[in-house]
Amino acid sequence: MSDAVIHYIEEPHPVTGVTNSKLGVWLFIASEVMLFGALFSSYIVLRVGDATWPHGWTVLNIPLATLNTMILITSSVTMVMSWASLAMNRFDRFRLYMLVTILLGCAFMVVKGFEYAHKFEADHFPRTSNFYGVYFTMTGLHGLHVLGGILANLYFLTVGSKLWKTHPKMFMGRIEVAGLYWHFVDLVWIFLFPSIYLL
Amino acid sequence: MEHAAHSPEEIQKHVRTYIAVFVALAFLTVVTVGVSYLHLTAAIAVTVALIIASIKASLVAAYFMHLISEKKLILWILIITMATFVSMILIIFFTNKGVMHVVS
Amino acid sequence: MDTPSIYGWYLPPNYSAHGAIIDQLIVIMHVFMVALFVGWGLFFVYCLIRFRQRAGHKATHDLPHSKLPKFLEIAVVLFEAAVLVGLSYPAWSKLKTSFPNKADATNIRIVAQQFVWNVQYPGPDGVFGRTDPKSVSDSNPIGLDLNDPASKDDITTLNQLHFPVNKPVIAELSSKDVIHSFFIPVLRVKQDAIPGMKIPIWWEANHTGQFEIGCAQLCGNGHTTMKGYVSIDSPEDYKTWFDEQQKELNPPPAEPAAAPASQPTN
Amino acid sequence: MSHHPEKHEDKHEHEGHHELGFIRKYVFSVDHKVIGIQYSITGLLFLFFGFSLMMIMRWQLAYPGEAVPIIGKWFENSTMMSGGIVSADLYNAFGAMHGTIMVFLGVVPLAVGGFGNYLVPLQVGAPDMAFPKLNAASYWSYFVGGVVMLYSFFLPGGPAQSGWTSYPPLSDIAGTGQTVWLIGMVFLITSSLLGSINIIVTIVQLRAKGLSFFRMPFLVWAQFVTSFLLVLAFPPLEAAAVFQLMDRIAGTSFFLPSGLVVSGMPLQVAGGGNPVLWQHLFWFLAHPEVYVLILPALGIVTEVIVNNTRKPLYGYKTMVYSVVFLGAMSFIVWAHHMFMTGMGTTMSNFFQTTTMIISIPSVILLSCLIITLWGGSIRYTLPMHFALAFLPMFAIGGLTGLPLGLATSDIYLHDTYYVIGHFHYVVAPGTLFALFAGIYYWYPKATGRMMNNVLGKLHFWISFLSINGIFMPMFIQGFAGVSRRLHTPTIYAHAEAVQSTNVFMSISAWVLGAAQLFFIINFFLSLKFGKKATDNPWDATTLEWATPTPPPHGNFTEEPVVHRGPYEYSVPGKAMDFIPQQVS
Ligand code: HEA
Ligand code: HEA
Ligand code: CUA
Ligand SMILES: [Cu+2]
Repeated sequence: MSDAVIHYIEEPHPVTGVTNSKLGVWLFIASEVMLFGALFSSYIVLRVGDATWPHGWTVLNIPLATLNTMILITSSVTMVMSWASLAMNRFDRFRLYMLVTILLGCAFMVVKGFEYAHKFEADHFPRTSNFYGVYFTMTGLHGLHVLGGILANLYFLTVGSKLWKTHPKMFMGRIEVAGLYWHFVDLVWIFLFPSIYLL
Repeated sequence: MEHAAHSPEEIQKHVRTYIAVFVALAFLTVVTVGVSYLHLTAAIAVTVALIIASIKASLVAAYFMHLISEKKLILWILIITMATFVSMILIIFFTNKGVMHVVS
Repeated sequence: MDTPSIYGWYLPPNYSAHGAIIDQLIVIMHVFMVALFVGWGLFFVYCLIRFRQRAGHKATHDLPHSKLPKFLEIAVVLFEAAVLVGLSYPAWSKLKTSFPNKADATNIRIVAQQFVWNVQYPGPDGVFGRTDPKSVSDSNPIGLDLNDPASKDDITTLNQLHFPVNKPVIAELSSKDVIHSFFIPVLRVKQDAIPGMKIPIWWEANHTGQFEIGCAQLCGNGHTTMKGYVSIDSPEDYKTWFDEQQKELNPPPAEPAAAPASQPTN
Repeated sequence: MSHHPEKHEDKHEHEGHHELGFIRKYVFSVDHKVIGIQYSITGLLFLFFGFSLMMIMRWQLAYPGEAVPIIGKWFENSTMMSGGIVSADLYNAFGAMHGTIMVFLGVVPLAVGGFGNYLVPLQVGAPDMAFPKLNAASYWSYFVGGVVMLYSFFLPGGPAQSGWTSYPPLSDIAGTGQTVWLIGMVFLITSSLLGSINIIVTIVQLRAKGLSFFRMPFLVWAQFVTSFLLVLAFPPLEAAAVFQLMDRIAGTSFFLPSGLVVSGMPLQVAGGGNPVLWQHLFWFLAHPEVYVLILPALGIVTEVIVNNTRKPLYGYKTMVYSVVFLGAMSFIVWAHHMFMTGMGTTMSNFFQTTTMIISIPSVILLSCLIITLWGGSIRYTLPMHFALAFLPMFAIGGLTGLPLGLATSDIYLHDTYYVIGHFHYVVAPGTLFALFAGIYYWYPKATGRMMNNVLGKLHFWISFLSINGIFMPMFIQGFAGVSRRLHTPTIYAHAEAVQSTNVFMSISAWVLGAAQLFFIINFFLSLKFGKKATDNPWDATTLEWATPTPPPHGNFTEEPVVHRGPYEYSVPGKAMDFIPQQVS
């Protein structure tokens, strides 16, 4: 085997029961948990240390954020549906759901864009106060993650999907891990939303 | 993927759960927003918000991310991570709280 | 200036009532460490010689079955536990958290800045004048609020810290700009001065003389030069010094602070 | 792309090494061995660079205010070194960059990126890393991070000057160098994350048939735990870096409290921030990080010692459990770096206790290694010299950690040269020596040539003596109360009293520097003129020696199967005094 044949790319490892990429993405998610964990810890420390900290709902646009929450949740469903479609061998449906997922992701970013624009007009900037600092930094970082997810999904919808013909299993595996990442981003928002907007 | 082995019927079942989870998530979102309009006292508001968020998060993790049927290895990784994460938050919080200050 | 002669290749003399515990702990720890190291070291060197590869000598497959390492490790654990509970816990809470009562102590405020130590004395009225960042100026480095009657008699000095011997000092440590660390070697006193925080510290000197204050935390390009002086006075000397300062106090405060503050930035 | 590990191994099976051009094969290679070597060389160069900075600083420490001999001439007219004298700014800049470079660009890339990449797949019997392309990405992210850091040296204000710890507010109000430092760190963090995820997956998924976890060489265990530390500890620093970038670029005040007055001027920021928060996030990484610096070193030393004592490792399982425990504990001791930040009794007690607890596994690990020597037949090979020297050196470094770990004695010792002495004993004559041992030990496998013995011995003995000459006096200075990061220590009377040690230390440092020439010469000449190495020159048992030398793309000629534990030396009644793992 002078060529590097790497095992468990398609087939799960007999003992661990997972493929390399699945394990890899879960480890990546673990590191992401620590990243956002640190952000949340900082948020707590800063907030308890500052008597003048406003309630999110007094200054932020709740309806808009609620809409965004709904969008993201829906996109999670379509994402998992696109995977299920592959499992049911319906490539056409996969493409449809994946497309919807991507569009929803974009919708989320657009709404976020409006939200930011409003803040800037009312000249509220990160430097305005630590509240806005935290608000922009955390939602901004989360936004970047959404963007990353959109790009990855675009890849799988287009160029990446060629793999379906040659290695269907491998392709399904990738859609699953892409989904894992996407759901995680959704999951982060599920905490961001109440703790920054509603409290 | 062990899921690949799944027969279309099972996948159909999956799909139904996904829809159910979606409804639950949407509902809980409405609830948490609704509660926020009651302007409860900080302590209660925080607890309620966090409990609801945790429920939603667990739904996503369990069903969309298939944790409910996931392999031990993955679960262990997550357990270790959560432990580290929680200890970080708590320790930072309490150290910060215990800092010596002049009361003047 | 202090006489260099008191300093050498070891801990400087301890001129404080409380510092003894620290020295004691440092010494105990090092005796223990040396013992461990020498013990292990001897065993180590013995192995190196005794078991070197040579004609007719073969390695044994089976592992030594001595209980010794276990006992040793347990001994280490017990020792560390003893030191923690017996010395370090109580010493820390004594040194850092159990303060002498304000009434029978010299109360001062120390405000660090790049790259000097400002000291504020409450004056005869025993009340610190209000300070706020807005009234900071070159002649008023700690921003003493001159409208506050309590500030009228407040003495502020620059890099000069006077206090009487054999009487506890309670200092309120803060910083105007970056993190500094207040360090008086001979008194075994060290505490970070952190902007946004007022951290109380206390000490009690038992030996008069002139010594140095160092800054132990990197605070910019003047970090090295951020040196202050303590003079531990006999009660009489302290009194005279204190009264002189009072005389100088009109026209208004911070006067001794001739031209401070305008130091290079970080 | 860091989001998508799985997108990196497609059609890998079609990459026969024969079809690849030079660029694909040696520059943008995805072969773990090439990447490992790239990591190692880059790391070594950075080590040397970081050392050079310190050799210049040491001149200022020995002869404060005097013009630096040769280098001074070159930079006479530069603002930071006008007249060839090391200015305070330059001293701080070099200090900060020395720390940063040594830790993040030198030792970690060499120990984890270099040895981890090269050896883990070989020792677990895998053809390559689990994600070869991700692996390359990790190296190039590191490379970019390094370039960014080097670039900062050419900024008008010079590179970062707030120490490798970059404490705000100082770092928040510092010059542009700090911004570039933060950007560089983001790349380095990304690199480490990708690399460590890769190592974990490789170990979990790609172990050869029969290689159960408790048959893995100890080095693999060390790399395994190390990678977990990196995955979980680095992200908080990334968060902190983002916050600090925001503070510096977007004008937020996460780390800036209200009412700051900098050089007479009120600082125009919203305020309300908390400078200590940074320290928490930084040390949450940086304490585990120090174990990242030592664990691979311990692994290397273990391999070398066992091989050269020709007998099984004493307490293999105990060591494995200790190292896992060490890893877990290292997440809850970090604030022992922060005792002086006004910590209350409860938390200081908590942290000094955990700190004492964490010292126990280290004691156990070292004990096991020393006891392994008992009853062995010690071969004094080159790598063995460095490995043996590691033990007492790490012992000194470790033991001196204890008085620092006790909050009370730390009151006096904190931020003195005692601390500098403590950790240099663990990282320099400790980790660095272990890394040298590793290089001398695996060089034959990687290059097919042995390194020269005479040059090697010269390198060892001169380095060993001089390095102690540098760091031993630091404890004296620490006792004397000399603070660290002092541009002109002689300003203080208590430092003046020990100034003579500074001269001695600096001279030792330059001797150490000179001694490295033996290594560098040896390193390059042996490539050509070194004695040809067999596949298994040290009669070792672990899998990497079952490959052809140097290993081809894909490593093993046929998929290895493991039949026994990692260290079966001197088994009674056998002809040879070692039984390789793959021998049935
Ligand atoms: C590889 C890196 C490394 C390692 C392994 C360690 C190990 C330890 N460190 Fe250290 N440490 C650093 C790197 C490291 N450290 C760095 C870089 C800093 C400074 C950061 C900065 O401020 O810039 C630091 C600073 C530092 C501090 C803060 C000091 C201060 O700023 O005031 C403290 C305090 O608790 C500490 C404690 C310890 C302890 C208790 C251990 C324990 O794990 C040690 C346990 C080991 C032993 C107890 C030895 C066992 C030996 C034997 C049993 C004898 C065997 C004998 C023979 C073979 C002869 N370290
Ligand atoms: C891994 C970490 C590491 C390592 C290995 C070292 C190694 C050394 N360090 Fe440093 N040091 C730090 C991490 C490290 N340091 C940190 C974190 C600080 C604190 C910074 C701060 O205050 O913020 C510090 C601070 C520090 C100071 C204190 C400065 C001050 O406080 O003012 C000093 C003073 O002497 C010093 C000296 C040295 C010396 C002489 C070495 C020597 O041991 C160097 C030995 C190096 C070599 C032997 C080079 C090997 C490489 C080669 C031979 C190249 C070969 C190349 C090829 C073959 C291609 N270091
Ligand atoms: Cu002030 Cu250093
Ligand atoms: Cu530490």
